[in-house]
Amino acid sequence: MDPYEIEFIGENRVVSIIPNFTYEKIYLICGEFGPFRAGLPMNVPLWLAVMLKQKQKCRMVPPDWMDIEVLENIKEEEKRSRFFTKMPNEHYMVEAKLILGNAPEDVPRASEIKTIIKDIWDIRMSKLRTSIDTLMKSGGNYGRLDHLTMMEINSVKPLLPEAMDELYRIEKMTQKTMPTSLNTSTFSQSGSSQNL
Amino acid sequence: MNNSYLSILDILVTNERVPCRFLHDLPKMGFMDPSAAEDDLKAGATLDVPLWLAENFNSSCRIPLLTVDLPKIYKDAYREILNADACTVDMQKLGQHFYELGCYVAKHDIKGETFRQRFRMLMSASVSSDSIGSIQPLSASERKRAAAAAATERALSGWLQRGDCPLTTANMVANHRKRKRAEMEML
Amino acid sequence: MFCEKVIELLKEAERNPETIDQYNDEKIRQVLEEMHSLYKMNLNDANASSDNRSLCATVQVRHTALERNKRCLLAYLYSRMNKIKTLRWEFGSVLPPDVRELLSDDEYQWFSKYSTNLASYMRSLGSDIGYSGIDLTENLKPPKSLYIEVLCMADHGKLELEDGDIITLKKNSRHFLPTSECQTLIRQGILKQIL
Amino acid sequence: MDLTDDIELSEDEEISVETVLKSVQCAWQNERLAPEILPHRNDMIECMLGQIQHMERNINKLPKTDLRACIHKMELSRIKFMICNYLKTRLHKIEKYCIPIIIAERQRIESGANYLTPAEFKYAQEYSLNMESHLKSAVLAKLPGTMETLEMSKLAVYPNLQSHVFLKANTAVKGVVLEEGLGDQDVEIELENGSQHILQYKPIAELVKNGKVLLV
Repeated sequence: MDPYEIEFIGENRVVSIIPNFTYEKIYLICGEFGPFRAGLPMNVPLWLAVMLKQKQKCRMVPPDWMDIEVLENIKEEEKRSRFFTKMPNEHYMVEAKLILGNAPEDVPRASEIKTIIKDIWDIRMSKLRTSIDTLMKSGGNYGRLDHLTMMEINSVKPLLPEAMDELYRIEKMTQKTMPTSLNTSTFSQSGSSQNL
Repeated sequence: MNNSYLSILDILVTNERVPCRFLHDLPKMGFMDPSAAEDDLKAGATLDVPLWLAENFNSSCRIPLLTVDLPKIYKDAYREILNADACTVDMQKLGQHFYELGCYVAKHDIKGETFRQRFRMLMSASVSSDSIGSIQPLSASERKRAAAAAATERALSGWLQRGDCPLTTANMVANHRKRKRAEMEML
Repeated sequence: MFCEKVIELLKEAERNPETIDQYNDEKIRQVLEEMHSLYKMNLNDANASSDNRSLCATVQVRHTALERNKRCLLAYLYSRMNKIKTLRWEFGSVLPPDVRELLSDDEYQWFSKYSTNLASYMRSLGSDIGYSGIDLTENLKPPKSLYIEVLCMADHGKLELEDGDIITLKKNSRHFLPTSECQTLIRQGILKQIL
Repeated sequence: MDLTDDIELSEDEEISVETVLKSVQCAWQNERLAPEILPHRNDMIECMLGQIQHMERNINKLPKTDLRACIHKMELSRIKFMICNYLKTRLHKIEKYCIPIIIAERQRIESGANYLTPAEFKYAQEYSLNMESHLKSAVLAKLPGTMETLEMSKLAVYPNLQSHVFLKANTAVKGVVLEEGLGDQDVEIELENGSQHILQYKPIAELVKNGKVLLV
């Protein structure tokens, strides 16, 4: 999938905004939101938050985890652990990118936060490469990948699944016909000539 | 890989030549052997024959006409090299379709291990585009895989850097225009 | 060796996976010629081979080459069919003349049939409730904003928008348009999104 | 102003459009990531198209620049993107695997468990006929003697059910049997609720179809 399609999926997540206008409830297909009260926080889907922000109709409220201290802890934990730790949400990178990209002024210490999130992302990406390596070495037909987010999983497509497909095929062929002699191909062993 | 009847990849793989020895005379087929002058191909002649032909007439078939020997890349000498360090082998020169052809002719266990070793090299290369050039030339399928991995990497870093999802000209349309422009310039 | 011409044909098709080349009539003719001559030789030798077993083997070898040539020709057509499908999705149901001429007459006929089949499938969507707002060749990317700024790359003439406004698309003119109404023109390279 | 209303999918259960939308999203995601064609969800798609139609009519009553109109339009264009992408993904699979799909579908229609919608089935059959007639007129008819015959089934392209996919378990599933690569015994694993795995599609195909796992 394209990263923008995963962003699209992540944009359905609900985030908090503070509108600067007052309006009654709005009934969308994906649910009802509002009423909008100027100055009062409320929840909307991320795509709507971005849209309102771009029209300067709201301030974004950074999610709880977008906080230096919380993120530092996550980063330490991620460094320490051999496994992937559970992220504050399944689309943390999408949320970070859209909120910090559209509303940096609404997030205290936005640029530091951006750096830490990028650090966490990088640690996880390099861990991901190590795990893939281990996975391929250990047989390469199954792996458990808890806590990886969809965007992270997407970053190893199509490389990992296709390599596993190819390996499976190669080994399947090997298994099917183990030749007695390695010097000749399987279809040239019985060299007996017979008259046509 | 897709072995279907219409797969161009499979056609190209089965077009690779394998060393064969003919068991019988083949009248009027002398032209298959460029070094022979006779009209007929004589029993005992050894020559490289495309796999699709060899496969149809090897000794496991109804009409055994020839025996097939392993291409050298699958023989002991190379097995040792591949075992020692698969990453140093130039697949572009030695085995454009190493894995795929191997699945037809060399059904022993070295390919899996070679694949694993070289996969690692491929993966580390795909994250930094400059190192792709520095690794030993790849087989056709490895090249394809490396290109796909690089495309994923590009799409991801593109996404990380920009806010919008740009709409662009369709691929075929853009390429058609590009080519036309190039043709115009040549005139 | 047998079947060399047809392999050139396939390599040619593979070389530019992202564009379509001129249908190679000449090379196809040569392959067909090879096939006809193999077939003829086989007919002659098959009659003689009843008492000559090694000639029988020669006939078999030629027959294998015939089958191989056939497989390759069909693979060539098939790979082009896939590209022609892409043309339908990217250029639309009317091909520009310079693209049209890359196809053989048979291929153009196939293109038209493909296009008709697709159109009738798309008409079926929502037909139960009389809704016709779904065009599968549009809405290709996740929407990001309702309006975008575009630059016009070629003189295209008038464009009527859904709300009834009519604008003129002149080369190098800039416009602020509803995303849903300029996607196709962007895909066709007539408009370019300004970022 | 209430632009949506709850719709009835079947006689005894009322499902909110919000739920239908979520199911469409899962169907889209699974269809995109599964190697084979999945059972159609025409009821949900038609329900969504109905909603879109209803909503578009109402938006037209609002002034063009009205903020609510913009919000509704944006939501509609998101849903349209998803539906188009979903249907297009299915069409592409139908084209690629048309020969085995048509054969399997004929049997499924008999047992009433069809995967394709009637329109998709019609499309598949027409596509396959067009392909056959093109191959015939462009090449086969020009081949010598007996070479011109061709069994269409020979041209079949099959989806690779052995291909590896990523999934997330929506519920605990026991006894998923993995086929081992090399001669070893097959391995049985358990999918805990919420856990994620990469494995071959074939042993979990049914779990995708009955919603116990989501491909990611």
